[in-house]
Amino acid sequence: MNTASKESHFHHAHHFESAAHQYSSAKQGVWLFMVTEILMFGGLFVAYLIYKSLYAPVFHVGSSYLDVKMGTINTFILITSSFTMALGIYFNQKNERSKAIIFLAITILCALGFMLVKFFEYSHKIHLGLVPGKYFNNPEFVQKVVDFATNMQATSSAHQDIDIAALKKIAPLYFGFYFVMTGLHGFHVIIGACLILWVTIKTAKGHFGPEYYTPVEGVGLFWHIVDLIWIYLFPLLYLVG
Amino acid sequence: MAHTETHSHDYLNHQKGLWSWLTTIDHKRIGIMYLIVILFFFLIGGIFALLIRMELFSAGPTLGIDPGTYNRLMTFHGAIMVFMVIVPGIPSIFGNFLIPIMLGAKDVAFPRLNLFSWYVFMLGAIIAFASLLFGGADTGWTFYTPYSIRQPNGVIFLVLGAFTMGMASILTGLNFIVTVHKLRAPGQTMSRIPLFVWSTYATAIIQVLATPVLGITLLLLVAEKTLGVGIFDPTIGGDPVLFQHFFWFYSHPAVYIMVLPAMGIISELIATYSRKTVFGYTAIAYSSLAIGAVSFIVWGHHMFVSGQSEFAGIMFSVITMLVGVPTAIKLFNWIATMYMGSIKLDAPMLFAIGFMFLFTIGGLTGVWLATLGMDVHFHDTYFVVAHFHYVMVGGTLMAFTGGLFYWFPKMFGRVCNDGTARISWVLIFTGFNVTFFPQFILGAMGMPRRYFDYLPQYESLNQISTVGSWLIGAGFLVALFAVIHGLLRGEKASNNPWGGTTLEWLATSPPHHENFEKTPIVSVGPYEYR
Amino acid sequence: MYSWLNINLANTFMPVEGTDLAGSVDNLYIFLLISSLISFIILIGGMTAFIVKYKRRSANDKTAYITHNNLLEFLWSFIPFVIMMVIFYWGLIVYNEYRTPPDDAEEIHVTGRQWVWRFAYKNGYAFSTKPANDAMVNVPLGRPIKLIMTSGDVLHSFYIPGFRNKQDVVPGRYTYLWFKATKVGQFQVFCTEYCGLEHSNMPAKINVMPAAEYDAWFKAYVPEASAGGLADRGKELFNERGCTACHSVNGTRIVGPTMKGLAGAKREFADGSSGIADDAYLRESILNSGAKIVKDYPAAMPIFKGQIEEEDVTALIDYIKSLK
Amino acid sequence: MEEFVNYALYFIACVCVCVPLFGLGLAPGIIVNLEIAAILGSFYSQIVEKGLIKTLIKDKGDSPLIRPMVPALENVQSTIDSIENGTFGKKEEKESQEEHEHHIIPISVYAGVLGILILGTIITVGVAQIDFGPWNTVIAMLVATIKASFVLLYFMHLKYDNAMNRVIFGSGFFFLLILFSFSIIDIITRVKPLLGFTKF
Repeated sequence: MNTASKESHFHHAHHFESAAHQYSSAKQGVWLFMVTEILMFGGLFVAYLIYKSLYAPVFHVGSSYLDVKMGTINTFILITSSFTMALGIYFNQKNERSKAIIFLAITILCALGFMLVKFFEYSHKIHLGLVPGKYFNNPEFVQKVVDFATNMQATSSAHQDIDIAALKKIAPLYFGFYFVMTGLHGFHVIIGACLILWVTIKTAKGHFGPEYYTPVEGVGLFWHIVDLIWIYLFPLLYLVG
Repeated sequence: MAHTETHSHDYLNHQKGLWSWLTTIDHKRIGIMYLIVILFFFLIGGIFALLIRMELFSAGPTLGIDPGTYNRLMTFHGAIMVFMVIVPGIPSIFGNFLIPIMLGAKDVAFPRLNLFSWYVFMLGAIIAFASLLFGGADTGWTFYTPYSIRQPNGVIFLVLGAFTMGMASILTGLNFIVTVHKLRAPGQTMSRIPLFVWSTYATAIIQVLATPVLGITLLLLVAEKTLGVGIFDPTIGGDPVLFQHFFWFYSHPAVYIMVLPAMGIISELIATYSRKTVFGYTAIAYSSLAIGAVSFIVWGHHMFVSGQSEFAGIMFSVITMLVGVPTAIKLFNWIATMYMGSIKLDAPMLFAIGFMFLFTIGGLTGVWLATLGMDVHFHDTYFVVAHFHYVMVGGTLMAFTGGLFYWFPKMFGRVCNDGTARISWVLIFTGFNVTFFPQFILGAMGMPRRYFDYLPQYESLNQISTVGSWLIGAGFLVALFAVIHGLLRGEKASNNPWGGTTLEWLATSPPHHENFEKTPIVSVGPYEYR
Repeated sequence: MYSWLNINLANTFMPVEGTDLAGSVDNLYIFLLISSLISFIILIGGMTAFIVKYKRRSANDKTAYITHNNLLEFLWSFIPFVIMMVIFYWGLIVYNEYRTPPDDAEEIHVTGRQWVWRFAYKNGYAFSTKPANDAMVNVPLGRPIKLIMTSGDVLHSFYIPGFRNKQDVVPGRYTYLWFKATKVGQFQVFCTEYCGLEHSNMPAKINVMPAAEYDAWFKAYVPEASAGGLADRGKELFNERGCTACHSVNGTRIVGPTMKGLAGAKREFADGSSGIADDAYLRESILNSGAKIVKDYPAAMPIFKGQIEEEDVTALIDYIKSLK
Repeated sequence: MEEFVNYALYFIACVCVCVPLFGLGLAPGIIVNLEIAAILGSFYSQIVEKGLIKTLIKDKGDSPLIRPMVPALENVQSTIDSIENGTFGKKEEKESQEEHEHHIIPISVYAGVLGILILGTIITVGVAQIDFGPWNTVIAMLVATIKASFVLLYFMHLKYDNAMNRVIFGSGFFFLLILFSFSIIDIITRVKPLLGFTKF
């Protein structure tokens, strides 16, 4: 099995025994990096779950302010982009370069679409003043949290010890979490889009073929992890509040 | 480098010029670049340490600086030493230089990523030092909230600097894991790789799994300071104890990132200078992994009196006792290696003996601090300062200097003057004990740490401690002189000056830029002294 | 508890024991010290013995090829494990004494603020450790005292070396610490959790008095009826919130400028501008101290915006204006 | 007094029992197995000569106490064998050698996975409207995990990948679990949180 097939002039790096050796090493390296991504976002999810259990009223009312329609659209966008990314890799493996470029381009468009929907969501919230901590000025939201907490206290005896006065100050915490989590995720979507653009250009230049397509698969893995994180982020923030 | 042109394809003279160094993907050159940068940061951190000790010479303000400056000195001494010297130290210098050679590979798995992590490390260091322009940081290297939230913006830069250096640490760890998995020489199974590779492998696993949580904690701290998000700010609902949980979830495994490679170096030094196969190879290798595994579930012993609940305190105390067992196993195995060996007390072996002496004291006092009953009295006093200096300076830095003198011939093709190195050991070892043993007593007497000014009853011991710090300073300067002298006028080194049996002693010194002309076949264990 | 263990030599460095608990901590300390000394001597003594005995005699000595010995390795991993579990259990017993206060303990409220401790007794008597005065925390001999502690701004830690007791003071919630003093005298208190500029200058003193004398003192105190005026409320707040730590009321400079004669005076600021210290300036300096820094004074005042209610600010301003 | 003491004894017992069982039972992968085997291995390599585990399984295999441990013991024995006879490291190389021709998944499978993901999203959003009270969280997480596992197995080729990558990915979640469980253990004993399951 010679390592360099005719069309793709690929030679494996000098310190590897063979192309397969380089491929499995690269794959393992990317998977290790995926673990660090999971752990980083995981830290955020852990903090979110802990605070959700500490200040349930704030998170319940907060999530009712989120627009589930926009969230669902974003989820559909990301899922299709994951699908087109997988096809992008598939056609690169099959060496059908034009189709691969089309699907990669669709993935980039989906990423931009995702950011567009996010832009509307953010501008709507900033307009309402629902922004983290220091700059928060939406007394109506605070009032809603207080009302919800008081009737929660009235309905069931289990929640007698909620300190309503403190809730007034804690209310902006929800949007602190919302903007940090979705903001960091959005930043990763942008990084993903740039990486896919870089890979599309390389595909156009014909660097890839059935023998060598590791960068495409690496970027694909990164994109799927970003999609995976959104799959967990969407229900936690929008639905389950 | 005034170096004769006998064979130009060794890695130092293979290419000439600064640009060839700055764009090299040769793991050996990257190791040397890390060495130069980290020695420079060690010098700065050391100067801050001497200034702190000078200030503490006598009760009132001694150097005429105000508490604010002292707090900044204390914070930068901690941050530089932790994030820029000890955490990256041994893995990036000796790990980068030696692991590929010890595995018979031509380079690490991802050479370009290796160079990229050096630049990310430099970027992180620059950002961290930029905090001096914005009012510096006086929060201590632990950045405890809510104090760090209320401080000037210098803290944001130091935090982002630490985040970026954490990124470099992840990439280095990732590189080493794949290298150890995929690029071992033919016939070299996991039970035939040197113990230095085993401990750096365990360190790499901790680096990859612990640093991301530090990343998110520091990002949340920056979000807290800029947007007032409120996760760690008690006035708007946050919980400062939760910050401590997140911070120490990284920082305790980080202290094992610091000490495990040092243990790897000590295994190598003791094996070579006792000319005896290491006693209990599997036990030492497995202990590295066991320490790595258990280090993730013990972080609560930093928070026994921080408002953490009693049940959590009990739980963390019992598991911290578990971590003591593999460390004790390693110490016993090293001493058993010396039994019936033929021990030559060269300078590197002296540093290994120094490590054993100081690390034993550090380890034992660690058990005291893990005991619930004692920690309530000793927490945040000078007892803790003495404990972690015994383990970090006595452990990691002694091993680092010993490793530097041991592999100096292999790295630069010249041998350091053994006499000067021994003088530096004597100065460092005695100076260290004179500095930090009185601090155990100060801690028992109840002197709190991070104090700019203290009660007169603590003055005499602090004066002894300051004198000791001058000795350490002198010792490390002599070591630096020995290294520079060795570089310029050290006598030529043979391929195997100390009689080691691990693979790097098969290569020429300094090694060929591809490490070996022909990849070696390994058929026996790494320490075969028959 | 273990008299044969109570070798005073090893105990010389620990501060004088103020409670029984300190006694049991010292016994644990002596046990740990001696056991560590023994294991240190075994380890390092063994090592030095090997170094001396197995010196390298010739360039190519032959050494024994011993790879491992299962029984020996089992012993030196199981025995340390057992010793450590014993140490853990003893530590747990002592820790349990620390953390289970008796029910009849008298409570004193402690509030830690940046660089001042404030103590409030049940009978309304309250005092701050700054401006430096000789007031001490009076405590009865032989009766349990429970300190309910919270912080007004950042983390602090209430540490009494004499009682071997310490507990962090966390803003936003209460932590407690209890002791039963068994020796009359004064015991030093430190702040041990890093809290900024004056972290090392935040001491307090606990004064253990015979029980009868304490009870007399405790009953003698009658809280003087506060005149109820806004300025009095302001004076109370000025002490309660720890302003006395940095601002004096008698003209002397501590960390920040004095309050005496401040209202209506002309002030130069660090950025070269100047202005009259009218109500608006006072309000802004209290809530957002960073806005206008007076020339050659450190910008070390914490931000109080969001921590003081509106009417408290007006009370404070009224009090400052009453200081001529 | 007793409350603390039995807490502590209970905890010591559970640490000494659950660490090996939890590690061996749940995650058969190589790293996690190695790390748990590291703790077991450092004792076995000291206490047990070669073959004692085999004899233990052979003659006492059916006793009630040992029987549940047998799979775990075999796991440890196979790891130690693979390390002893040096096939440990090489195993993946051989695996990846056979898998040389990169595994290509047909488009139909991708389309199928896309369908499942879209269906999953519709279900979560739909179910979220109906208020099951505490069960809302459980269902949402369940569906999200199913979707995530499909993305992982098919889109990211984890199904056809070697065991090492699965273990690497699994260890990430394992350490997250540690961070969450130890932090929540501390917080639950201090502050009474309103668990997500309480009815609002």
